[in-house]
Order: sequence, then structure tokens, then C-alpha cells
Amino acid sequence: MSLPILEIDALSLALPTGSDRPFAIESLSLHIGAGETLCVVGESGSGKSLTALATIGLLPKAVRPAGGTIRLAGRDLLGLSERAMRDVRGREIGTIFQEPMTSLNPVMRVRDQIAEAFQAHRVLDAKRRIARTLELIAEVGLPDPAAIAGAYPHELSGGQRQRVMIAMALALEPKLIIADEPTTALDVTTQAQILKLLDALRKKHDTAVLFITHDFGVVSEIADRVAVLQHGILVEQGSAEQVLHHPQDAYTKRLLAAVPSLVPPAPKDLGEAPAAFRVDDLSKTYPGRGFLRRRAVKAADGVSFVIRRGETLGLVGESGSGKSTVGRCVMRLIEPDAGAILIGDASIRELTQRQFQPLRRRVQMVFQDPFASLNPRRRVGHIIAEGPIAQGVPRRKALADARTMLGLVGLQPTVAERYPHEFSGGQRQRIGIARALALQPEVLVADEPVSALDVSVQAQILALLQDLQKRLGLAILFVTHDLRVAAQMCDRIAVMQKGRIVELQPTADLFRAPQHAYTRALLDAVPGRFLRPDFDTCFAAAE
Amino acid sequence: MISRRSFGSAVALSTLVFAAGLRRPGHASEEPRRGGTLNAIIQPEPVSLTAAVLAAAPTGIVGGNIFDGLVKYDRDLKPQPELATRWEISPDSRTITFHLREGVTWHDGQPFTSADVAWSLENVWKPLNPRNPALFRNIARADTPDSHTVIFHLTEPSIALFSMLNGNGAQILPKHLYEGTNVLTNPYNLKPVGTGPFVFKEWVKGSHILLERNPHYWDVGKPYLDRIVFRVIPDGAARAATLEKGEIHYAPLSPIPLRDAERLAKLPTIKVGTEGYDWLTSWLYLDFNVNSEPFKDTRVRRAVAHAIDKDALIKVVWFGFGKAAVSPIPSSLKAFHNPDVPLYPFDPKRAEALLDEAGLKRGPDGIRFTITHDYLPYGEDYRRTGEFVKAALKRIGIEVTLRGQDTAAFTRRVYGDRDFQLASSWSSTFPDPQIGVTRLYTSEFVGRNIPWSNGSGFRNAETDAIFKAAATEPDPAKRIAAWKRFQVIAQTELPTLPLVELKFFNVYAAKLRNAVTRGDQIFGPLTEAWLDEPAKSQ
Amino acid sequence: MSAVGLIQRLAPGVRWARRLAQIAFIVIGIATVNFFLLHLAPGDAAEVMAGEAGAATPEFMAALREQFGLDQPLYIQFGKYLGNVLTLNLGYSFRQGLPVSRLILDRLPATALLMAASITFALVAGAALGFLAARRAGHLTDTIISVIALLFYATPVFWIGVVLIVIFSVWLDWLPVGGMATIEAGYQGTAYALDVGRHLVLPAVTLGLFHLAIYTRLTRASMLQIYGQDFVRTAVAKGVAPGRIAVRHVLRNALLPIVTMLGMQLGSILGGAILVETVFSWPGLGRLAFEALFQRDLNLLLGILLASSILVVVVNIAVDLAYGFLDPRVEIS
Amino acid sequence: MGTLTSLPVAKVRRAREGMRLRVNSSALTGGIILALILVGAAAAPALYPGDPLDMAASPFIWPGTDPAYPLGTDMLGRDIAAGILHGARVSLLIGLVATLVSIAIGVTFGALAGFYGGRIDWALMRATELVQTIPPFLFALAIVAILQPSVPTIVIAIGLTAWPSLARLVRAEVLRLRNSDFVQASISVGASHRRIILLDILPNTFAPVIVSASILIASAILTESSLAFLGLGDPNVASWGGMVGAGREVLRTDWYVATLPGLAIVAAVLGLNLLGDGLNDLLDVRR
Repeated sequence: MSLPILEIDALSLALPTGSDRPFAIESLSLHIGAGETLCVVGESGSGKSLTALATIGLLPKAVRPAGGTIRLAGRDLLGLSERAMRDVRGREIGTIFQEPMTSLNPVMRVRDQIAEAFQAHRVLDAKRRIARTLELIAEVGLPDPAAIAGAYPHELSGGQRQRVMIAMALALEPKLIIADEPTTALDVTTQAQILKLLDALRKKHDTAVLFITHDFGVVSEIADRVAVLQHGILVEQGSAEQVLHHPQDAYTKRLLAAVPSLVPPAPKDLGEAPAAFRVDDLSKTYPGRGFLRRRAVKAADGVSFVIRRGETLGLVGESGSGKSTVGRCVMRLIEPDAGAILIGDASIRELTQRQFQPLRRRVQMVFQDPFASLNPRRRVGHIIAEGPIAQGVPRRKALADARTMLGLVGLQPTVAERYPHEFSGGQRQRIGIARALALQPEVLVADEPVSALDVSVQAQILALLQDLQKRLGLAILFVTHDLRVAAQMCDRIAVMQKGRIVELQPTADLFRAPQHAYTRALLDAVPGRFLRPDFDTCFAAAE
Repeated sequence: MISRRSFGSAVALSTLVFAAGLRRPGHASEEPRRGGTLNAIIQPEPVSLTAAVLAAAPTGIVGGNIFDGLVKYDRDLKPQPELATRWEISPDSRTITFHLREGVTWHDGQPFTSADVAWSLENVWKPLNPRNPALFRNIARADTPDSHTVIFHLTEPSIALFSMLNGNGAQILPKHLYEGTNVLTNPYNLKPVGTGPFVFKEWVKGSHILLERNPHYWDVGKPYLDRIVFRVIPDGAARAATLEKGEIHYAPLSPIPLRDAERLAKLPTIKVGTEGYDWLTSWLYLDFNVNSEPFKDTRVRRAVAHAIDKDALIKVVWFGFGKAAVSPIPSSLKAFHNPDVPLYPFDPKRAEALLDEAGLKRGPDGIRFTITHDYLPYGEDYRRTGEFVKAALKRIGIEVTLRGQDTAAFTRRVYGDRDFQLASSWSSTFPDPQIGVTRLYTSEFVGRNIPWSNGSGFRNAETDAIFKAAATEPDPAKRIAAWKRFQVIAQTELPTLPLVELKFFNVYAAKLRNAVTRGDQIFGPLTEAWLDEPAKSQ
Repeated sequence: MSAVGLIQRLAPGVRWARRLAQIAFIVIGIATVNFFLLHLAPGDAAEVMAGEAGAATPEFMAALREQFGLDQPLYIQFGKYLGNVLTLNLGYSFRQGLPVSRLILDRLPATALLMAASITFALVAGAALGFLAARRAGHLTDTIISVIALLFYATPVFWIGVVLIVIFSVWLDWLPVGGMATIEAGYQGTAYALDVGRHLVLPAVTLGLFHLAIYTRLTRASMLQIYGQDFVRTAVAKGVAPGRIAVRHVLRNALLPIVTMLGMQLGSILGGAILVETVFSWPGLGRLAFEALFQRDLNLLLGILLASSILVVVVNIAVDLAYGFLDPRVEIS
Repeated sequence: MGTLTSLPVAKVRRAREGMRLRVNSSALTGGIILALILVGAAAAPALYPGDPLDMAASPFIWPGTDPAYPLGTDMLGRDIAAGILHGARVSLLIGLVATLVSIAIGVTFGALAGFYGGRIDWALMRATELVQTIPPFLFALAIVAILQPSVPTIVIAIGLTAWPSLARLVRAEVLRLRNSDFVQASISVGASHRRIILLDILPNTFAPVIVSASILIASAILTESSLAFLGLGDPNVASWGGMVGAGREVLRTDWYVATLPGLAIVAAVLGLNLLGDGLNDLLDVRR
């Protein structure tokens, strides 16, 4: 084995007093060789990002190294002065951050931001910096380098920005690239491209890559070796093959098990269940903003589907496909332009908001962000009781019922007196479900209900939803970008692209024989298709 | 004896001596020096420069340098020739002939003639004089037998008329610029053309008014100053600072806080004087609303009089710039002033007794009753006077609420709506009480929304009769007797409580000489004034 | 030409039309609100003039009222006024004997100069101090700057003005007490400009100090906020030097809220000008408005209110445009 | 999001709050200053019974020269210490009530405009713009002059002119909250607009409103002093602004008369601003 580029030895990072644990990272030892990709995996709070930040010397002030060393090509980085560390950054370590939307300076042209890397290290002259910048832009696969160079970040798509970030990280051909969740904010197809690009560049430049991620799918795509962190402690480290397919540690096993399989379970028998929810030819067009680029956006274009009692229909697509717009249109949170929406026999599209108000009981929604969807200033009990109170249930009874609902979603009834901030993300999502179910709806719209949750929590919430559906006979419209989740949750799946449903099939059929090219592209892009053996068998069966 | 050559050198020598004299202020004071710019303060900024259409003080101060009057008043308020070189009064006191100065021209070069006087009488003084147009309406007609003679034919004899004939009270406007126009809106009100020692040059609103020496002034050799700049400086502290720094040489009309006046007067470079206001003779008083409770009752008014320590008021609030007033005619009008009137010495016990007698007993909280006091909205001194009155009355069990407002609201409230109980005000008497005092007591003006008139609502048949008789009485002695009788009635009934004979003051640079040479100097020209050293160019 | 292209070509016109409509709306609104508000005031201009004369007769008052048009019913006065305003005629100040527009235009340059100078001072010095404080956040420099800024903010403007006069004019004799120029000197050209400059220093600083405090705090706060943003971390990770990060990345982005604040502060600066113009005898609009208020010179006061509102709107449009240049995300038309 | 999101979020945040509390010296300093002023105001009737406007002693007793009048007397012989303590009541009252008026108007306008949008938003925002284009101090001056100076009119004038910035702030907050998931959730369950505004939206605008309020109180105190400087104070009560306004005439000779109450204003404004800064950090419930 070649000499490691990065060598982390017994690193401990101390948290400020008053935190829930004394160390963010405890005695962590890692190493990455040239041309090697090490994935550090963990759930939120595992300390994986701090590992990256410690390496590049950008730890938050409150967190300080409490022991161990970080060596880059043999040199201890923790001992370097800020001035010396500055020379290391950019030149010897390139960094790619998660959020392509905010990681670029909005008022600086792309060209200047890339060239700044040369300027900061006094490499090349002004003219050659520009020339090199254009080369870099071309190298990360961006079309029309001259145009991109002159653009401002907001004029680029998320994927393009992330390519710019990569170009910046590569500019000085560093020995090590740190990629902190570089694809998490991207759509699945874009993610696949970026991962491919990173991998190709690594090989080409023989760079060591420290790749931070929470997603085992991504790990399986890119990792040479894998390190699993739990609460700041390294629980398992080894080759990708070893960790993904023969995990030793119980935690690793649990995490892997929680990753939803791409193989749909056996279809439910819905029997002769009646249609609970019908949407016909639903359309919604957003007027463009501004005078110059006033281009109307068709967010929903002739969308039609039916959901039967007890059935889950998945609405799958990438960002901007219109899936969330459809979800909100059927809730009348957004007013559709045309089409029909029927709950049972009741047509609700034509009703005024006031007329619709008593019918709202019948269709309820679970929101994506468990932090944003609960009013931080109200007690949980009141939040759940709000709907029944609005529908005329006496206040006292509504509050008592709220406690029952809490029990239904697996929380202690006593927590009704608490405020949302006292709960974890998964608990909050349970509260959100309790709120929706408090009205005993026939239809539940679940808008990405698990995408903000860690994978282990995600599995619990999905199980809860399935259980509740079984008990209450709910018709669920399940909006998601995650094909793995869709595979496990949905009886049928509608794939949306640019406001239209391009394909609607029973789940098993969709995965086995996707009809539409876009569906196929989506399926191809899902990271870690070969992560789990059952998937292999699935594909084998398909072929 | 003197050769031409030596004559030449004598001229040179005398110039030298003259110049040397300039540098010795002590000696030069005997000999007025020509030249220099006088920096003066005008505050507030006037709205017009023509006193004939607006009798406001700032207008008079600036305009007084541009216009002459038929007469001017000396330090004893006796009329002296100005544009009229002499005048005769007929034995029946009903005809007055003025002989006008020859060779006087308006600043635009037109000759000044008797037609200007006659036109001004008919078109300006009679309809527009805000103080007392009756005085001029009494002049049935004016004849102009020649271009330099004007004859006034009076309906009734009028002694008071001779107190209003200076450039401020009877300002002569150039007929050739005003005839056929609306006098009130004539643009020359803002860029006046007069006959006076200084010529209007420019007025940058909000900044300054610039006057320049009239080289063709009839009083040959005068004025001494080349230029007067009246600067607008709205803030009192800033005015004091400019004076202290020497940026300003002349500031009339009590321009700075009294406390600063006290301080600046001690500086060697600055003088503070109260001369030049004799023609105005202003006094401060309280008007009781005699039509409303509680001041319907004379005893209550007298109680208030006993409760206020005028000397303390002058000392504390007015920093000594004033004198206790005992009657409506200030003591400076020696002939008319009557000291033998009911006096109300400071005596809180007597005041309380009077209130008890009037049935206004102290309540359990020590308060007899509550009144509102509208103090004159003319600045801090008047506000502090109000605060002083409040504190003084509190001592005898009267709770006073002070009401602040601006001038427009004040005059409407007191003289129009009469919606007040106790108001403070001041008034100028002028040399003849007929002009300045009648309006404060005559029943004719009650509640007619005429500012600075009869605010108390006092109606008294006897005083009304006195005003009527005195106006047309040709015998000075009888007139004086009538006015003395009036003062007794006024001080007995006490609708108005005289507080202070105000002493306005000027602040001068020590090097400014002869700034006050006449009794109506404040509204007169600085013809005689000169600067004892070249003015700083900065 | 495509429809989109047509809209593109028309867009600037449409936007300007909207801005003009905005101004028209504000003009009518201000005129209406203020007309009736000001007519609530007790007493009228005739009484004020009579009051200043120290005396008046009923005939004189009637003559004044007729001349001022105060003898007509209020709704007729309002109708006339609105009609005039809509034809860009601000009316006539009977009291001053001059058209309102002339009076305003005479005073506008002085106020504009004072405001421009004090805003420039406040902005440049405020941004510099805020920059310094943000760079040294948590250190002594930061504390000192923050405390000084707060003191400037908390001290009444007029008090600062008087104290500055005492120190710099009376004691040190460096600067004139007040006014806008040395009138008697009759300077021309450059000498005049220098003279006005000398007179401008104290009032501009006095008026600027309060806003300097605001800009200092704002610059500091927004720089600190921007320091926490991802793109700054990106720049650090590139190895960019702290000084360059502070200027190119942080300050550059912190300017955006400062420029927004500038537009919002304009009205308050105009209001503060009343106090400063009073203390420093500066012949500007603020003082004129103050006097017009007390003299019930309603045409003039309405005119000034209108003019200052329009000034605020126009400057805000300018700020919008400036924003377009500062922030590429905003489309300029 | 970024560096710290991968830490145990809720717990670390609490730790940070604890730290912030300790290091938030500005809130503490501001609080102490204000507490002292409030104690002084509360103690005023006990320490100085009677009217602070009474001419208690001879004029112009310099501070420190007469133990009976530790801060001296003014031009009318009124006790400055009594004036400052009693003035604290008036000045704070003016600041507080004027701010309440502003909040009432600003929050109503901002909430309705932000929540309903459309024409209501258009109309309310045009009205706000209208008021905002009038220089606020000039507007306040006109209102006080018209209604005549007294504590209530000064309060009304300041309150009526200071609300637009608050309305805009609240509107922006409401717009943000209007689209937040928890409001959407309340709409979904059919809650009435009134309940949504009162229970979901307004309580969440509390923090920025409180922060602005502390600044508004401070600027109201300053505005009152500026009005008094121009002669538009209430002569019947001792207020700091009124004392500074009255004392400015003797600033050159007896500087303490205007300066001591001026220092009180500075202290109060300073305290309120520090408190506002501190609250801004402490109440920042946004992620």
C-alpha cells in the first residue's frame, strides 16, 4: 500500500461543556492513500462533517481538537499556524461542500471565483489564470466554458454549480479532496453525473478523496473504503465490499438494513376497494416572474389519477417535476387552474375556500420538514387539536382526543403539554401524522414525509404509515423523490416530469419494466443499485 | 502760502494721519470712520421688508434702513425732521402742513415728491396700517400744492398722530412702483425701493439679506457703513456663539438667551444695551378672561396679583432685563404714567384671604381650583414666565395647567374663540397710549379675533368714553388727565395684570459705534453707525 | 418579433410607467392627507401675520384672508389645490409673496448638499468603522467602536450640534458657527466652493453622526452574518487571505442591506435636517418647513412635504437601480 | 445549514444558548441600565415627593455644591435630580405608549397585508409607503403643532409616524410564515384565518417585534427630546427631553442643566439598544 496522503490518528474533538457528550469525535483513526476514496458514513450527529472540517482547519470555534494528529503527506496539520494552514487550503486540500446554492459568492462571477484560487496562492499570472480557469470549466464537463465563466452563480443550475465547486477544488491539483455530502442537495440523475465526474477526476489526477455522506447508496457507488461513525466513534472500517456486504458491527448492520430495498414487496390485495380519491386533468401554471424572463411554468399539466381506499399512490419525480404542486393543489393550498378533484363523490375543485372548509376533514397532509411544520410556539396537544376544534369539536374533547392520537402514533399521551422543540425529528413527524389523522381523513397526502429524516428513523416512520393505513383504510398520495422509499411504500407509482405524468404503473411492474425513457433514466441513476443482494436478484428476475 | 508741491505732500500726510488714527481706537472714536461691512442678525427671518404692509419687528429692523419717514424720533421721542424738513400745525389743530426735503430720490433714481406721501396715505396707511388706521382715517384728505408740500386736513384734532409719522409707523412707498397694483402682493415688498441710507441688494431666503450703502443719500457723507448683512440664525445658542466669536457686530431684539447676555456683557469685545426701544415701550401682562369662572370675580383677579412676586419674576426669569409694571402705561411714558393706582404688593396671605372671601376654599388636597394658563408662545422666556406663574399660584392653592401652542393657535384661542382662563401677552405702547393701550381695553375689539387686542373681554363704559374723548382732545393736559383716570379704573377692575416693563436688548461688538442715536432706532436706519476698525474680511 | 421579445422591449417603459404611477399616487395621497391634516390646525396664516405685526385691525385681517383665499370653503380650497398639484403647480405662498416652487427650488440645493454630504460621511465612515469592528469582532477595537457608535446614536442631535459649535468654532476657531457661506466676502468660483465646504463640515458631521452609528452597526452585523455563510467558508477553503475575504466576499455582500437602509433612512435624514438646519443656520428646506408650519403657510408646507416625498421616492428608485448594479441577482431594466 | 447541522442539533443548540446567555453581555448591560432607570423612576415619588417643577431653591446651584441638591438646580431653581427621576417616568411612558401605538398599527397593517396579500396588501402597503415618504420627524412635528403639545399628543404623533418600518418588518415575517409548513398545515385542517393569524403567525413575529420595540422606545425618547428642543414639549411635566430643551439656552453658562438629563437620555437609549441587540440574539428562534 502506498504511503497514505491523509492520516488521522487518535483524533478527538471536544465539544463545549453543556453539550450532550464531551467529544464530537473520539479517538478517530483514518487514512487515505493517493487515488483512493474513503467514505465516512454516519447519521446526523455522528461527527462525520466535523472530521472533514478538522482536516481543513475550519472547525467551529466551540469545537477544539483534544488529542491526536491529522497528517497530510506526513505533515501534522493540527500544529500548523493559521498562516501556514492557509497555504495548505486550496493548494493541498481541495474542498467541495454540500450546498451548491449557497457555497458560491452570489455577487462574483464564476470566472473570478475559480481564478481566486490561483490568486490566493500566487500561482500563474492574470492571463494564464483565466486560461486555466476556462480549461477547468471544460474539464468538469460544463458546456460553453466562456459563457459559464462570465456567469453569476444564480444563472447556473445546482448541478452546474457543483461542477464549478469541483473545478475550484481541483484548480491547484491538491493531493486531497474533501467532499462533504457533495450530492445530497442534488437530484438523483444529477447526483449520478457528479459522482461519475468526481470518480473520473480522482482517477485522472490520482487524488485522495475524503467523502462524507449519509447515503449508503452513494457509498456503494464511489467508495474504495468505508468508515462508519456513530456518535463520534468509529464503529467499523474496511473496504467497501467488506463493509457493505459483510458488515461486522451491529450498528452498521442496522443502518444497512434500514436502507429501503429497491425490490417492491409483494403487492397488497385491495380487493374491490372503492376509489377514495380521484384527480382528473389537473393543471396549474405559474406565471413567470419579472419582465424579461416571463416564461410561464406548467407545474401540473393534465394530471389524472385515482387512489382506492387503502391504496398508496406514489408520485415520483425530480425537483421541479411538479409533484409537490400536485400534492398542494389537491389540498387546495394552491389553487389549480383546471381539472377536477373528487374525494369520494364530493367534487372539491369548484368550492370556495369557505365551502371547502368543512370538507377539509376528509383530506389531510403530512409535510416534509418536521421542524418547519409545527408551530414552535404552541403545545403539541393544541397543534393536534387545532383541526377538530376548527371543525367544531368541543375544545375539551378535542384536546382529550389529541392525547389518544399521540398514543396512536407511538408517543406518550403526556407529551401533549410539551412544545415541538423538545422532540427529535422522527418524533415530530409522528406529531405531524397525528395532526393529520386527528380529523379522521379518508385521504392522506404525504409530501416527502421522510426525506428529512435519518435512514433509521425513516424506516420507523414508513412502518408507522403503513400500519396506520392498514388500520384506518387510508388512501395515501405519497409524494417522494426517493425511488427506494417509493418501492417499499407504494402500490402504484406515477412518474412525473415537467408537470406531466409520464408513466403510471403498479410498483412491481414499474421497477421490472419501465416503459418511459425518463423512468429508466431515474432508475439507472439510483445510487447503489447493487448495494443489496436482493436487488441483484430482482434485476436478474427482470432479465 | 502753500505751494502746489507741498499741498500734494500735505494730502499724503493727512492721509497717513487718518490711517494712523484708525489704528488707535481710543482716539478714533471721536471721528466716525467710513467703510466696512456690518454683520447683523435678523431673527426671526422677516417675510416682507416693507413695514407699511407688515408691521412685524424683523421687517421694521431691516426695512428701517431702506426707508425714511416724514419725521424721526429723538431719544426723548420728540419728532425731528427727516423727509419733512419742517411742519406747521394750524391753531384749530386740524391742518398740518409738511415741507418736504428737496433733492431726495428713490433708490431707482426717481425723485421723491409730495405725491408719494399723499398716495401712501390713501392707499397704504388708511386701509392697511395694522396698528391704528383710525389715526390716519382721521385725515380727511391730503393736498399737494406743490411737489414738496403736503397738507393733511384732519376731521378731529389728533395729538397721537405725531407719534406715528416715522418711517415705520407711516412708511412712504414709491407711488411710481405701487400705483395700480395690489399693495399686499406687490413684488417690491420683497425688494423694497426706498429713500433711506441703505439700498436693498439681495435676499437669500433662509440665509441673509444684504443692504449696500446709498451713495446718493440726501444726508451727504452718510451713512458710514458700506454694507449691512443681516444674517438669519435661528438658534439662540448659535447666535450667542457668533457674537462671542466676533462674526456678528450687531444683534437687536434680545437675540440671545438672557443668561448668555449676562455672560457676554462681561466680555471686553461685546456690549449689551437696552437703548433704542423707547418708541416701542413694551410690557408683559396677564389677561384674565373676565367672562368666565373663576376670573369673573374681581377678588380672584386681585388675589392672583398679590400672589405673583414681580421682582422675583424679573430677577429669575428675565435676569433683570425689566422693571415691575404697576399700570397699563409703562413708566417710561413719563407724562401719561400714573403711579397712584391700586397696587397689589406681593402678599400671598392677602391673596389667600381674598380667595377665601370669594368662597374658593382650599380642598382637602390643598387645592382651591384648577385653571389653564396659556402662555405666550414666543420662546423660552415666556414659557418660563408661565412656569413661574404656575409655581406662584400653586402656593396659594391654585393648580395651574400650562398649555403650549403655537402663535396661530394662541391668537385664535385668546382673541377669537376666547377659550381660555389666563393668558400672558405683551404689547407695545408707543409714545402715545392711544396707539398701544386703547386696543387692549376697548370693548370694541372683544372677541373679534384681532390679535393682541382686548383679550380679557373687559367692557367698561367709562374707559370706552375716555378712549373716545382722549382721541380727539386737542389739549395735552386734559388728555393726560383722562389717561391717568383710565389707569386707576384699569388697575381697580384689573382685567389685565401688568407684570413687567420689558427691556429688550441689543448685543453689539464693542467696536460698533453710534448704533443707537434715536428713540425709534430699532426700526430706524443705522445712518450714524460706524465700525471702529476695518471689519474682518472673514 | 416574438411576444417575449416585444415584452422585453416594452419592459423598461412599463416599469417606468409603474414608477410614475407610484409617484402620482403618492403625490395625491400626500396632498390629500396633509391638506386636511394641516387644516385641522387652529388659526390661519392671516392670524399669524397679524400676530407678528403685534397688532391688526379687522379690516386688515379680512384683506389678508381674501388675499390668501382663506375666505373660501375648505372643499373649494382643496379642489383648487389638487387641481394645481396635478398640473405641477404647487401654488403660491402668500405669506412669502413668492411661488412655492420657487421657494423650494431656492432652498433645495442647500438641503441636498447637506444631505448628500452627511449621507456620504455616514456611509463611508460608518462602513469603515463597521468593517473594522466586524474584522475585530469580540476584541477591544470592536467594543470601542460599538460603544462609540451607540453613544452617537443615543445622543440628541441638537446637543451634539451645539457642543461641536462650542468646541470647533468658539474654542478652537477652526470652523464658522453657522450659515452656508461668508456673505460679506463675496467669494466666487473655487474660493466660494471652499468657503461653503468649510461651513458644511459641522452640520454634515452633526447630521451624519446619528446615521453613522446606524451604518456602523448595520455593516458590522451584516458582515458578521455573511461571515457565517457557506460561500465565505468556500473562500477560506480555497486559501484566500482574510483581508481579501473581508473585502471581496464579505463587505461586498454586506453592502446590499446598507444600500437598502440608505433608501429607508432618507426620510429620517430629511427630518433630522430640521434640527441641524436650526442649530447651524443652514438655509435649507427643513427649516423652511418648520417655519411654514408655524406660520400656517399651508401651501408652502404642503409643497415641501410633497417635494420631500417625491425626493424620497426618486432616491429609492435610484437605490433600486444601484441595487441592480450591486446585486447581479436583481434584474435591471 | 452547514457546519453544525451534523452535530446533535437540539442539544448543541441548547448548549449554545447557554453560552450565549453568559456571553450576551450586551443584553445584561442593557438590562442593568434599564433596571436602574426603572428603579429610579419607581423611587421618584418616595425620594422626591411633590412636584418636580416646583421652584425649590435658588436658581443655578451647581451640582455638588449643595448636598440638598446633589445635581444642582436649573434656571428656575428646580431640583434637577428630582426632575431626572420624575422625568424618567414621563420619558419612559412616552416611549412605551408611543411604541405600543406603533406596534398596534404596524402589526395590524403588516399582518393583514402579509396574510391576505392581493388587493389588501396593495392598499395597505401603498398607505404605508405614503406615510414612510413623509419625513417622520416633520410629520410628528406637524401633528404636535396641530394638536398642541402635551404628553398624549406627543405620544400620538410619535406613534403615528414610527409604525411603517414595523409594518414592513411584520409583513415580511408574515409572508415568510404564511408559506411556512405549519401555517399550511393549519390551513389544511381548516383553521379560521383569525385563529391562524392570532395563534400561528403573530406569536412567531414576537421576537423581531420585541427587538424593534426596544429600538422604537429609544427613538421615541429621542424624538420627544427633539420636539422639546424646538419648543414643542409638554410644559406641565418634567421629561428628560423637556429638561434638555429648556437647558439648551444656558448650555454655555450652566452646561449641566441640559447635559444631566441629556445623559439620562443617552443612558436609556443605550440601555434599550443594548437590550435590543441582546434580545435579537437570544430570541432568534430561527434555525
